[in-house]
Amino acid sequence: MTSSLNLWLIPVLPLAGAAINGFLGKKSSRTAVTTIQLAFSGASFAWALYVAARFSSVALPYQEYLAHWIRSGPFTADFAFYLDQLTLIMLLVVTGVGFLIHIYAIGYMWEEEGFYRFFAYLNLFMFFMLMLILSNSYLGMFIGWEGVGLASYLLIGFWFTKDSAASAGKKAFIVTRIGDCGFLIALFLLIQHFGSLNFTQVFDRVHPYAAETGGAGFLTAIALLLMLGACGKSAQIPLYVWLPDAMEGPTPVSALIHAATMVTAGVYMVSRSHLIFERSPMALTVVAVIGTLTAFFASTIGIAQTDIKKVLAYSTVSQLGYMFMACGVGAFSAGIFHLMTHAFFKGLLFLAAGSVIHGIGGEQDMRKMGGLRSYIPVTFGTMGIATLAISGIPPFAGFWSKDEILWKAFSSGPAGRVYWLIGLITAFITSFYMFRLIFMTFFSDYRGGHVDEDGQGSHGHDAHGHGEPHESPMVMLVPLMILAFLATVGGLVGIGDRFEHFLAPVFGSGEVAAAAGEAASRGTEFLLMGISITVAILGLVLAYVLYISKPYLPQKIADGLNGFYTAVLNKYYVDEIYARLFVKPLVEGSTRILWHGVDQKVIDNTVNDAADGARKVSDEVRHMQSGNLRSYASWIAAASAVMIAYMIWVGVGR
Amino acid sequence: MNTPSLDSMIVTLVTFAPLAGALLLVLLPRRDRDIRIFSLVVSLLTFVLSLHLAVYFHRTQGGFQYEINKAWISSPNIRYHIGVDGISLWLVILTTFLTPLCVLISWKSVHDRVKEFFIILLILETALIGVFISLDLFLFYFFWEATLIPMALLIGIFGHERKVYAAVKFFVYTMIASAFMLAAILWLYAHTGSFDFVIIRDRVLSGGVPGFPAAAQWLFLGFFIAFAVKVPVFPFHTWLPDAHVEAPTAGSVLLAGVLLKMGTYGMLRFNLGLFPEQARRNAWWIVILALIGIIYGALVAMVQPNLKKLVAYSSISHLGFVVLGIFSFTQSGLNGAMFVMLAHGVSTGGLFMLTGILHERRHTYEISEFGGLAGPMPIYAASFLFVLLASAGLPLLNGFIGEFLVMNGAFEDRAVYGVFAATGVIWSACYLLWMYQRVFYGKVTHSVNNSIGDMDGFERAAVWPCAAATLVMGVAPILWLGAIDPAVRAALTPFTQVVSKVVGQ
Amino acid sequence: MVPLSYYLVLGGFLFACGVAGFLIKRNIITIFMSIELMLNGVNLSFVAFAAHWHALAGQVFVFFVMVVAAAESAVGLAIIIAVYRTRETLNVDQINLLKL
Amino acid sequence: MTMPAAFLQISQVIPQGVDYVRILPELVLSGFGILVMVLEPLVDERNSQKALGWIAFVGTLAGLGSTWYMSLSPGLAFSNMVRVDTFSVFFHFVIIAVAAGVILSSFEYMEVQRIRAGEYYALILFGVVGAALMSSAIELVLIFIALEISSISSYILAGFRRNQATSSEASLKYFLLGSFATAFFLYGVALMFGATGSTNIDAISRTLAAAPAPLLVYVAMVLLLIGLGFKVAAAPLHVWTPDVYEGSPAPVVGFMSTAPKAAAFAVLLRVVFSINAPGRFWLIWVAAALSMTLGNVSALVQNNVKRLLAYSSIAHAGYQLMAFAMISRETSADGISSAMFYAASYAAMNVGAFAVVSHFANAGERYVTLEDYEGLGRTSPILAATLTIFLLSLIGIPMTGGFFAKFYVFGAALKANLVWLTVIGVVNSAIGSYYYLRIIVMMYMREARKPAPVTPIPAALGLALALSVVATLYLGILPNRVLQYAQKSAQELLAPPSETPASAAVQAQTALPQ
Repeated sequence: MTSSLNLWLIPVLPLAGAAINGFLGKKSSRTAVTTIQLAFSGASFAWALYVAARFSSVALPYQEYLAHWIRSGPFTADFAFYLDQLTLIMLLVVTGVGFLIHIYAIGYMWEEEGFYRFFAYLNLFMFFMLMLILSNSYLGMFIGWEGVGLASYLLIGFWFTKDSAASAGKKAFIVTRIGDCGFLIALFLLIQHFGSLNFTQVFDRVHPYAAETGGAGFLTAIALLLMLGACGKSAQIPLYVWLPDAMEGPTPVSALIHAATMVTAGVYMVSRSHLIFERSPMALTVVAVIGTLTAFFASTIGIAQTDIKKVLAYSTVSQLGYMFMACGVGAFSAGIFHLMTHAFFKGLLFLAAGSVIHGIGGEQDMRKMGGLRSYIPVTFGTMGIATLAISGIPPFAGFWSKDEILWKAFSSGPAGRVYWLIGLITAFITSFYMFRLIFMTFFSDYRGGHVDEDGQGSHGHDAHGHGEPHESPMVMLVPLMILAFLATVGGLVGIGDRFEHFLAPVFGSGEVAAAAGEAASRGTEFLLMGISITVAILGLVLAYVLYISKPYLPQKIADGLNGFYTAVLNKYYVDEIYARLFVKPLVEGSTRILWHGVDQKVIDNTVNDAADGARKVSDEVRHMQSGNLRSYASWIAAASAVMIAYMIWVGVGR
Repeated sequence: MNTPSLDSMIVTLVTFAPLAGALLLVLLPRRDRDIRIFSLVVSLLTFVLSLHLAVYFHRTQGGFQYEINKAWISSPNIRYHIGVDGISLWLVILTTFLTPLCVLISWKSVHDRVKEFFIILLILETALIGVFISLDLFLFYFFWEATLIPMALLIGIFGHERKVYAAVKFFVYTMIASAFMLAAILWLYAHTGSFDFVIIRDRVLSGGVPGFPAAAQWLFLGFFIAFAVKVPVFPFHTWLPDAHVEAPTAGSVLLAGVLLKMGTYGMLRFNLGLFPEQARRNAWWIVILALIGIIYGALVAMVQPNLKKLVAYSSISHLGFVVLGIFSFTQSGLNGAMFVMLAHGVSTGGLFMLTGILHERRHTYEISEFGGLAGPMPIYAASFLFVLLASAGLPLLNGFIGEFLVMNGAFEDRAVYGVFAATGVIWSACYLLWMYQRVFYGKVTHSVNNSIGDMDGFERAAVWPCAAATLVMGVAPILWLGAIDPAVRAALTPFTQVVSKVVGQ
Repeated sequence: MVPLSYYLVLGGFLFACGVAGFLIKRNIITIFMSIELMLNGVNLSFVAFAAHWHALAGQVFVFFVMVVAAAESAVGLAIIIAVYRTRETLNVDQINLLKL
Repeated sequence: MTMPAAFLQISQVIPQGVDYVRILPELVLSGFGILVMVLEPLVDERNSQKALGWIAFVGTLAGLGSTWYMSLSPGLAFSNMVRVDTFSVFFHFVIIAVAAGVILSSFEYMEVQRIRAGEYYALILFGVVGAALMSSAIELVLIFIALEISSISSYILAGFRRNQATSSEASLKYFLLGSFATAFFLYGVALMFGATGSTNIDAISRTLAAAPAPLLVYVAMVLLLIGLGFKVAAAPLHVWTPDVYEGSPAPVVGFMSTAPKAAAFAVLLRVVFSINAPGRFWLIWVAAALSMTLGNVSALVQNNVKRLLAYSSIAHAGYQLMAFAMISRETSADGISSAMFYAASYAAMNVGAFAVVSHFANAGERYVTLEDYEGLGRTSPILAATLTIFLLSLIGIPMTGGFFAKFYVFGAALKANLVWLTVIGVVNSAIGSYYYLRIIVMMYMREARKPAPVTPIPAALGLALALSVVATLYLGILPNRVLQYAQKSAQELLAPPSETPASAAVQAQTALPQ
């Protein structure tokens, strides 16, 4: 047996960083804070690389036991870690991208007086995210699952004086909690049927089960409940609403948590439980449908958004949709592949956007931008690359993964064709709104006035007051470049299904799609590839036409399909509907019916009435004491008479 | 007369050390500072003593330990029979743990009739511990009633505006309820000739009590009503918010932290211990009440404009979990119930201290009076969030372990119970985070709050131990569960018998 | 000779009269007298029973009762005077400061 | 007849020294009473109070001492009129101790009320004599006389605040209704005599044990019960209690509500249990339930503390009566002992409570309403604390005599399967807690607008309070010895009376020539 990999270090290091910064950061200088947080997040990245290096030398899946956690009768849960190919990929993505973003954030957040707090939270997030990935049981995963929720809550609400930020944080936490509720119930089902939550036990015991083709059995139930949890965390329909609001958080947060890592936890969880999902066609269909719909739906909203980060947010939602589509058709490795590339280019997009916002002092509205490419060339360049990547233009990363997904979807049978079609349309829309973003931001000329100080004061982001948009410092640009590189070449690992083969030990070659895959020929694959490329180009062209050559058109079109446009502009009023449907009734009902009604009127009044009643009775009774001697005598006499009569009756009747 | 070893004396020591302290306090001159220090020392001493229990406790066995069984009153045969098992052990320690913190949190906030306050507090501690260690039904009732007076006085003397109403309501409500328990206890005595819990239990389970089957249902209810009011279970809960809102901080801490547990402890010990079959038979409606309590309490808490009321209602919700766990009759459920008791004691105790700190500064609990406090008082905000998250059931903090086990147990018992209970995680997040946002986030709405001071030394000394405890309990629950598990298994044995009996028929 | 029952009935009747008088009379003195009447009813029965049982005890008791009654009346009158001093009335219906 | 027999006869008829020993406490107390009366005119008006008071107190101590001496020679006395047994000794102790406490708590009161009359103490002593005699007399007529002795003195005591209309009214009501009830009792005696040919309890019980009771016995018994029920303030014969207690001087109430009441209960115990009173069950049952309920319910809204305590005493009589509903031989032992214990602990706490009330009431009993007690916890912590202890005991909170008293009664009742009566009792005691709590609330939780003046506690009163506190707590924490003593006497009481030749002799002596 090879010597221990000490996986536990990977999560614990950031935790230590968080602790140190959290408790001592307030007093210590920014540089000190910086060194601490970099040291620890860097260390954990380094350790992850070390693990990767040792990877081939250990028996997989590699497990590592740290300590007992819960013992209750037969049920036990430990702090223990689990390493296989899937874990490794997640590990590298999270620590790597995470580390880059930690670096970037130094520049971005330097001016904040909550500097230490920010990095404490960020490290804390790393800890929980790594727990999520590394744990060897669903319960351990749940720790991370909840923990990242907390971290995102804290970070979204980082500028807590801003009500919108505070509410966004709360919303994120609560909405995901709804998913967690499902997750929890799934856990109980797992315990009930497999007596454990450890991956190894569960999977071993799942194996013998046949696929529940006939009807829905408990495996389907488990799978669907897990999916509910995933919907919460990974912002899928119907629980996606929190993600766009989450953009209230500082941009590095959006990049790290709400693009690269946390939101993909759902995908990770689903693929981790692929054995269960594969045994429930119904659940798979649900996953696929939700994924596909989300992908399309979100992308359409993306079209009309003017807030640069909002656009990216919706694009994230839609990209996550792709990943679930992949899982839904059984192409888990494809999903993970897209997860990885998406981490690169979407992280990059956000960081770049952040650099833009930073450059023009906190402005996020694209209508107030424009022509920035001359001011901030590096940002422009990197962001351009990312855009090409997400739009699926070869050879950039996004193309490979997205195409993989579409291909797998297409080749997964009749229903798959539909997914593919929708996916294709989505791809078109995606490339359209992404280039729209690029054009609006970087082309034509600068529409933003001089930067007013308090304007961003509200943002908590007091920019270094000067009118000229300016390029960000090196500390921010370097990560951009590195990510840009990854976004360019990151997809190449997928060529020739190398990625898929790497993950084969986890997902097995017995993927649902595989069988169909054989049927469809290489030819069709290339054909589809072509189609998707053209579609992407079309999107680009359309965006060019609308926002460069004929800038007046968009308004026209908007007026043309008025109702639809406003609907899209208002995100189909989903938030409003939810508010009307759930939030308001709940609050109103609890106040009026439960609290004022049941609690005060019914229960408490009954109690108090009982007391008052007793007092009334008492007041009546004491009137027996008229104070009149003769009435007293009469009482006594009467009582005596009764008693005597009774006794005589007894005496006679004996 | 052989000198008794420490092990045989320790429980008695722990129980009566505070009382002794109180008596000494009577003699002390009215110099507030000395009185405070003295009572702090006494309570800390008690805590240290109580740690002996945990350290030398044989974790593997389910039975009672450190037992003493001496005759007290020859006839009726009342014995000084005390001892702890894995269930009562932790509740005792919870009490001794919270009391010093109560002293600290009251250090500055109580300046009127200080002497009386601490005397009452220490007497209360003795009574509370006594409830958990008593193995003689009479002794149990004795301490049970004894807790009533000090608590009523704490509320009534040191409380706020409507203190009298709250105190009287609390007193009479619980008094009437426990009257039924007294009747039940007396019946048991009359028909078994003993108050000894162990003896009675064995008699009952071996079916050696004349007329028991006929009376059992009534006896069960007699006990249950008393406990249900204390817990409080859903329809009997309205005294709780009033009591909490009016009580002084220390009072609330002990009320929520320990007093409510007396009810759930009683259910676990007596309703399950003495009447397994009735417990099974009545479980269905009790569980429904518990579920109502969980959801109802949370929803009502969500819309409270008063910070302390909110926490009070949240206790109702949490205690609902405990009852649910107890009446799921599963290992997991009971372990969870026990753990929730402890966790809730610590975290809610902490929350009440924190609310008390606010009241200390602004003399109001109205949430609308606050807002944006995270700015002026960051340490306070951080501590509050920490404890709050524990109460919201975040993994690695103590709230999660218990609730998870309870839900799991309930799920084992009947899936739908588990499902309803699981929604609890959503509700708790709703009311806690919403409250937190309204109090701490956003801009400072009332200019007074700009100059509001952050936690001082005493307050930190009082709150942080709670916070630390929530973390330790969350990361290493094994330390607690290790002792709880065997005791719970022992408590469940009659049920396995009952089940087998039922199956047999 | 006269059968026992006659005496008993008479005694009972006297007692009843006393009770009735106590209930209907308003003047304290009269009420007080009706008590004496009750006692005499009792005395009569005592004597009758004594004769019936051929036991002296019964007759001795009567003397005890008389003595006690005398003592009572002494105290009683004193109390009545005290009351009259404070209230200037002997109408029992007006003596009702203490009530409820 | 043989020589020793004749000697025996004579010895029975002519009282021996031991006979006097067996009423020694009564003799001693009467002696002191007379002494006080005699000295009263001699000592100077102004400080007569204290001096006489102390003499009376010494008298009670002597009484206690002689009770102890009496207890050494148990047995019958005065041709079966008096029996000295643990039972009577128990009540002697209780009653005389109560008197001592009351006397101590009276000194200051009498001064404050400016009542200059030494006979007050004499009357208390005479009252005690009567009460004590009641507990040891086993001869119905003697019981009647003893009853009258105690009653008459308490009639006078009730009206002792002569110039107060309320006081004399109380006295009048007590007197008229009291004699009214006594008449019933006496009639009962007469009928019992008629039915059994004897007024000696032992003789009666023997006769009843021998043959089925004639109807007359039932009537007689109910009349006796009425008379005694009145004395113990059992519903529905309780109507006099509130008025009398409200009007009478506070210390006197403390006395009346304990000593004569205890004595009456003693008689009731003897009558009911040694003559196993036939057909009493439901009477007692209803009376107990009624007393508890009426007492507690009416007390809920009382604002005059004395009146409130009056209702409470009705309620307590109810609890105590539960003990009498135990008819079967095996359970009645518990019944008796629990009733005895109840009497003792009730005496302890009630005397204490009234001592506090009488001290606090101040000149002209001005401060007797609940409002006056506001903020007492501040103005006089000691007084408040002591009163609280007594109130808690009255509620029946653990560590106090009141708790064990209730506890034993209920326990015994459940043993006798009086489930519903017990439930009524238990619920009642819970409801009752409310009005006692009100006083505590007033003292501690309310701030007085204009606090009533509280004079410092004089030594004598302090002693009285201390004694009653100790007694209350002692009975609450270590009830063992008292209870065992009570159980012992219960056994004696239930032991079937031995056929004494004496009674036969008396019959022979007093038989009329045909």
